[in-house]
Amino acid sequence: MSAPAIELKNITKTFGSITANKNVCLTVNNGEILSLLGENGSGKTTLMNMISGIYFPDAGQIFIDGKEAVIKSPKDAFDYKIGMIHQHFKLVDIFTAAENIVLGLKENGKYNIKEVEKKVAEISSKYGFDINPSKKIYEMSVSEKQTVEIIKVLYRGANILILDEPTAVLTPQETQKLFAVLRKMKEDGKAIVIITHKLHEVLDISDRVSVLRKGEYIGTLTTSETNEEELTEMMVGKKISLDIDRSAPVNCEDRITVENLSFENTDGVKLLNNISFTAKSGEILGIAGIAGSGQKELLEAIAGLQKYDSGKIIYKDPKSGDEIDLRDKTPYRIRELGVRLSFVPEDRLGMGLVGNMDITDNMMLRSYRKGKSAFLKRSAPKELAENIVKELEVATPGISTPVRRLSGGNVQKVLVGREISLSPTVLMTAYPVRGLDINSSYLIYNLLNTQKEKGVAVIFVGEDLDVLIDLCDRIMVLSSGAVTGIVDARTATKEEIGKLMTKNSKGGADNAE
Amino acid sequence: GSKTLADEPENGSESTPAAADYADLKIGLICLHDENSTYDNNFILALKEVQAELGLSDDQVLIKTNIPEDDNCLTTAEELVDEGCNIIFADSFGHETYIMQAAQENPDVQFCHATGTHAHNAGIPNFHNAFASIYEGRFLAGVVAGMKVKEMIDSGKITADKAKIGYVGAFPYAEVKSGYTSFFLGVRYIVPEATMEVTFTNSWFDIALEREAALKLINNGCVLISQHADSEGAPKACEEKGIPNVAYNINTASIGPNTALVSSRINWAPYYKLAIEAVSKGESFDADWTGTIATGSVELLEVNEAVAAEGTDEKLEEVKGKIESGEIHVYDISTFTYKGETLDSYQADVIDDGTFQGDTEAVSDGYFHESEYRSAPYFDVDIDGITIL
Amino acid sequence: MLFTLAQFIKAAIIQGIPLLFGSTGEIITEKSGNLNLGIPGIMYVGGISGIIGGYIYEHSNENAVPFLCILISLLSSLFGSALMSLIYAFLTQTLKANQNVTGLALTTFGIGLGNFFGGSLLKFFGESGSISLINTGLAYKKTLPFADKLGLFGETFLSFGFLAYLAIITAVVSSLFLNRTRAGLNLRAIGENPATADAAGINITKYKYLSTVIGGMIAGLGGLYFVMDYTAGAWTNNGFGDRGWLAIAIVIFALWKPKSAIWSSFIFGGLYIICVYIPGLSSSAKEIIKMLPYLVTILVLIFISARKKKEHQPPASLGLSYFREDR
Amino acid sequence: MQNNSSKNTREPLFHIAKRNAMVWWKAWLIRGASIIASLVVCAIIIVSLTRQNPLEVYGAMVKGSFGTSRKFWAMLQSLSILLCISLAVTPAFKMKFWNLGAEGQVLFGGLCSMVLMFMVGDRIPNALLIIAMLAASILGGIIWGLLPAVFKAKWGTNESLFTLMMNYIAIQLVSFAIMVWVPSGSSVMGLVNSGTRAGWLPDLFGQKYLINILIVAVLTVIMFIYLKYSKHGYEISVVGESENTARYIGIDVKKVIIRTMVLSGAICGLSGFLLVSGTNHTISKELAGGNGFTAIMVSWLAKFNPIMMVLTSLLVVFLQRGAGEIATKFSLNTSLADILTGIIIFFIIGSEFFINYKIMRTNSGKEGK
Ligand SMILES: Nc1ncnc2c1ncn2[C@@H]1O[C@H](COP(=O)(O)OP(=O)(O)OP(=O)(O)O)[C@@H](O)[C@H]1O
Ligand SMILES: Nc1ncnc2c1ncn2[C@@H]1O[C@H](COP(=O)(O)OP(=O)(O)OP(=O)(O)O)[C@@H](O)[C@H]1O
Ligand SMILES: [Mg+2]
Ligand SMILES: [Mg+2]
Repeated sequence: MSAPAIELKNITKTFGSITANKNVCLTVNNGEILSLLGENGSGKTTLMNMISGIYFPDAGQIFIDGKEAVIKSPKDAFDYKIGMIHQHFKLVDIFTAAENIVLGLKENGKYNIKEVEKKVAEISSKYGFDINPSKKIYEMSVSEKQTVEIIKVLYRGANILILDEPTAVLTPQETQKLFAVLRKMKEDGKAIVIITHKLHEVLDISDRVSVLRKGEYIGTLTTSETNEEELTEMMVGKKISLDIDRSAPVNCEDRITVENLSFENTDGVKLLNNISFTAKSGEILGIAGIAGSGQKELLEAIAGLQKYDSGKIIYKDPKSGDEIDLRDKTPYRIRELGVRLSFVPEDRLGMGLVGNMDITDNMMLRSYRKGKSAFLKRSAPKELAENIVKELEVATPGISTPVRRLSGGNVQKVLVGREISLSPTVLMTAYPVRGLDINSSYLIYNLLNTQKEKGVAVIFVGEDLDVLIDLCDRIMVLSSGAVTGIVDARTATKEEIGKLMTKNSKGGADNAE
Repeated sequence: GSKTLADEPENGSESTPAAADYADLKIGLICLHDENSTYDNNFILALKEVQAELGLSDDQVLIKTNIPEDDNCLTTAEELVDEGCNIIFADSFGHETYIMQAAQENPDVQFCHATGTHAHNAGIPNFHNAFASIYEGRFLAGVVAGMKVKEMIDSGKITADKAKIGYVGAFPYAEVKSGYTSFFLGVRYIVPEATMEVTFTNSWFDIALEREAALKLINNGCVLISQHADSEGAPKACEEKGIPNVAYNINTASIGPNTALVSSRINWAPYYKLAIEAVSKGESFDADWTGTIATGSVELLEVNEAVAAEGTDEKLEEVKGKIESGEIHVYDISTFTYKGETLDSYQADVIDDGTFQGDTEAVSDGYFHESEYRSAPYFDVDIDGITIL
Repeated sequence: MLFTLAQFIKAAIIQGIPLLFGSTGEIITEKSGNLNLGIPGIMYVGGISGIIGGYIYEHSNENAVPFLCILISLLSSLFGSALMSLIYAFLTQTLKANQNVTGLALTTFGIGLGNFFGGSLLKFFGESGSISLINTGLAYKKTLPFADKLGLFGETFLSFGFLAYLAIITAVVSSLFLNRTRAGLNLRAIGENPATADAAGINITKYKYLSTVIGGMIAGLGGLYFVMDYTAGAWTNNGFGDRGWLAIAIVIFALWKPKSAIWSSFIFGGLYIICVYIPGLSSSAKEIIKMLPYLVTILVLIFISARKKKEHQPPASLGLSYFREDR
Repeated sequence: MQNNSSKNTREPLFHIAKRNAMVWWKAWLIRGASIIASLVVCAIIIVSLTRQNPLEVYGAMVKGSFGTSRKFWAMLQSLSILLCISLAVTPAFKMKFWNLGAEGQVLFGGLCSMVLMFMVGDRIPNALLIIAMLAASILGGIIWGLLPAVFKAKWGTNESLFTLMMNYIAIQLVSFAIMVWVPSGSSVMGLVNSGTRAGWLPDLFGQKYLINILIVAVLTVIMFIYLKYSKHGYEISVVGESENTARYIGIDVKKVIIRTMVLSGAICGLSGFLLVSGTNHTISKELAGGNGFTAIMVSWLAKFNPIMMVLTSLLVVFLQRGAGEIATKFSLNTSLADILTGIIIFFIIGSEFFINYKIMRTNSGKEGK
């Protein structure tokens, strides 16, 4: 048998204190499709970026067609006929499709965009894409952009193709089209790596599956000989029985009522589609769905950060029982109205915290307005910072360390700690345990449970179905911006929820994470 | 005007005192710009000339360039005092009030300000103004220009009614107005039909605006250009267009070999010498001093033979003699009219009290007495024949 | 009247040439995402280094050959502005320094250099007075031989020194380069989205350095034009004034298109000197008219920002430094 | 294309990575070292121009700032003005609002003072006049700063060019005013009210600049407290760091932009007042004298910390005065100061790289074929 297309030996890559990849070994053969599987942050993208020349490994070797290769830049990668479709689009907005496709290419002959467009049209018709080569990227829908990315690689005649979560934003039909293309390429003898979180896709398209966990290589299975359960176990590690003391909901009363919420972005994609539900006090409402199904927009709409086209969001005050309409209110206004709403956003450092400020100053983000004085009072936030550091076991040199320097898990503890300290009546959390180790994750689960027992209405957006099922009281499933079902977590099964997650998929949301 | 140095030749060597006399002397000069400005360069060169002549060392002459017309001027003057200067010159009109203040605060140091208007009645013993009767020089330059225009008429190049000259002025005030009027009267002395267009740049030093102004005047049909602003913008524009140019302060023959006609200039060396000598002897000197042709303060820089009309030199000698003899007065009221009438009385604004009101009758004996009541010019009438654009 | 208009047009074009060089250079630079606020300083240096080169040659040769006058001063001008741009590129690209602060410091530095050598050059050679390069100035001013035979048209449009035509050619070539070549496409991609360009295998460092240095050299020619052609070989301290900043303003006015920069520069050139051509203005009114170029810039800025058209926006990564491993 | 053997397949020798954190004293050590390195480069330049012993030259520079008590006071005066303008631009820059218009804000503020000083100087009591001038200057500065801020907040109009152009409009307005005020046409104001001293800040303990200096000293402390301890200062930091976070916690970003530019403009206006009433007693186009731009660098070099700004502006003033001194002494052009300032700033901003990034040797000695 000929040498593998790609062979990675003991690849290690660190970012500051984060080890994204540790001694990873991986083999991809010509004429096969390999799936790369792993939880968020397990280092899949980083690993692939080293093959495509975005990053350079700290240690380890890469062999291409049996020969050691040094890939210092994307250009080197092209020279090795490696093409990568990135998780986040790498397209220039104001360029046309054709211009994006030839970007960085060194073809012989005069540069003539008309010729390029002709060639693009050829490729499109060969693989059955429908794309206008002279259309500007910013006028395109998400799936069109995805198509451009794929044509870009095809145009370059890559032998090795890496796709990082290409299907997160595609409709099932588009996904099937893409898979057809991939199969065609496989027949041509190309080596393909595909990253996806959707296990049924893994089983559908790949020949073999390699699994990463926390930056380390776990193992490779032949697809035809495995199943979803086995893969999940490999991904998460040993099957941990989540031991969360889930108490029965008490004193449930409606706290937040969302009615017929709809929102369309400027590209005309419905990111929120007629969503209605109620979050009740004393219970945890889980929200499940594949990435980018509208979770972010929904939470931000409730928090007053996202304008919406139609619908209503009503908050019922626990003391007075008044109903407060949150529509078109700014976050500040919402707080002024006495709505005790806490929000742990997904983007911790970009939204929830200020990276360059220390822990104390980050504590003040929520509370600095208190009091009539024009000056800040740092004593209370300082005390809070100290408490959080102590109780949540935040690993930090001190409370005057800029949070940017903390590790992801510790950043999250600081954020969650602050939001809980506000004694909210509604607590919304988006992926609160992403990047956290098992211990810290449990800490957070327990915190959320405590809040629930205090009568807080908790909304928990998560990705791990096991956790959702074990932690929440009810689970609402979103798919493509619409609610596909609200199930009782105590009786629901993963399969049931999984089905709901993909039930509605047509069109997609813009932001795949 | 004072004629104390009238008979002393320019390189007066007969009584050059020994260098030792100046050993304790330190001289400061405060300049608005630096050597790249023709105006400041004229001051700097003259001081260097005097320095060489009197054998002063480099430590004894401190030249501060690029000193703006604000508190910096006062600070600089004070610093020069601290350095031990006994006499401090300043070259820009706008420096005056600061120099006056410095004079009041440092009574032991003599402060000499060129072009200023206050000293003649300020009553500050150590504060002096100086200027020169440059209007006489400009009149002579006007004569040279007139000869050139006459040549154009005589050769049929232009008709007499097209005898229009142009003038690029910096700011519309007496120093400039007196200058272009005397120049114009000089031209008229030769070509009575001549008219003049004047345009202002509102800046002492803006090479682009001066150039554009000159070009515009040329386009308007002016056959000869002169200017009172400090860059080379106008002479260079003239050279480009082949239009004769009369300059101020510098010999522009090098930049305009084919068009530079003549240049009038104030030579500050006589004043420097007068002041320095007086200080070294501990004598007092004029509060307000006007240099003249006779003191060597007013000079015509070499007439460019390649450009000048035939007979210019002779004419020049003749007119110069007549001015010195008093036969010709530059502002002879019989040679011009103001709003169609003879200017037989004019209240000039001699006393600079901030009111800008006329206060001194300047016309008598049939002429306007320029630079007699104070050194700085105060003739500010736009006479008939001059159009301000 | 027609004659005056023709004269005004000519004067506007002449005033516009330094602005055109400056804005073309800045467009090339900004297209790579580098907001070079050092352009005003670079233009001073372009002028003074041309003067220095020309002076040294004229000073040491009694009968200077026009061709050499031009060549030497041109090369030294290009050299000077290239060095200046290299400082900028090194600090912002290699050392990832803040672009705005670097640019401002470069402008201070460049204007300082220009005025320092302008004021001291002759002293270093033991001369005094003001710098004036007669031969070099004349060489630069040489116009097309048949210009004056074509009447008003020739006088208005053909009677410029070669640098004026070079300015227009440079702008047109830059436009073709940006829109019709692969390298131009790559360059624009870097300015829009360096991460994308990087992933497409474009050497960001090389492009940014080159575009900054070449842009700077083009801008420097604006300074050279001013001292050599416009003022015929004379240096005056601060004589170049605020033209560098206007050139940067024109970049926005022209919406980052070199071809539009041509007429924009001429409009601004006209506004710059229109106070001379409006008859009957009082001295104080002149000062108000001199505000025009700045007022127009502000109005255009507001207009463009209010319209928010996608094509009218600056390169998306303008002013930001790119580090591949940043997230 | 298929054949890679001709390619240089050596690994890169170095590669740079973001540093996690550097202890503060190391960071200041690096900055100190960069200043020393820049002084060495400056020395080389000065020596090659003057052929003098560099120590002597630096000695002359020290003399230029500290040589006599008069020089010392003049230096403090320049320092206080530069510092005042630096304080003015700081809140805006901290908010990442690129205000290149301090020059114009100072000038217009100064013009407003002069309007009163010149037009009603002899008609109202001096104390009242001075207070009115102060208020007018501050208002003028505010107007000049507010215009670009409003458009920035509303439409995102590019503030750096907007503010820059406002400088020139202020310059022309001053020219216009002088033309109108001086009917003789000489365009020179000279000392205004030199007889009555109406509108002049009085001497304090015989020192004419002392009031200026004290005002700026107090302002420095206030600004330090404002930025560090006030709610406004906190909001400025948050908006500057991340507009998203600001929105998340309900800060009205537009309001903060406008409010901060009002503050910035007001202090610029105050600087204009100090220049007109406390220093020059006149007005001219050069009132701000380029300090509006220098201040940006001063503020940035001090990392927007008002107390540090005392040091950075001292460095710049020292350079300017020192270079002025050696320029006279060796009859060089005064622009030498700008050259030296530029060089020192290049070094300091360049040194930040070594504080934020580390250069790592790529390990492993393997080589490709
Ligand atoms: N440029 C970077 N700087 C610092 N840390 C990084 C960088 N890129 C990735 N990381 C970190 O490295 C780890 C691996 O990230 P990577 O993006 O490879 O994960 P992933 O498996 O692709 O996750 P996902 O499924 O969410 O895409 C994470 O902890 C991440 O935070
Ligand atoms: N032959 C060609 N090859 C490649 N691209 C072309 C060609 N002809 C036109 N284009 C594209 O058409 C667009 C318009 O081109 P054009 O040169 O007219 O630019 P423009 O909008 O006038 O801008 P500028 O003023 O900067 O030149 C450009 O974006 C260019 O990419
Ligand atoms: Mg990933
Ligand atoms: Mg009077």
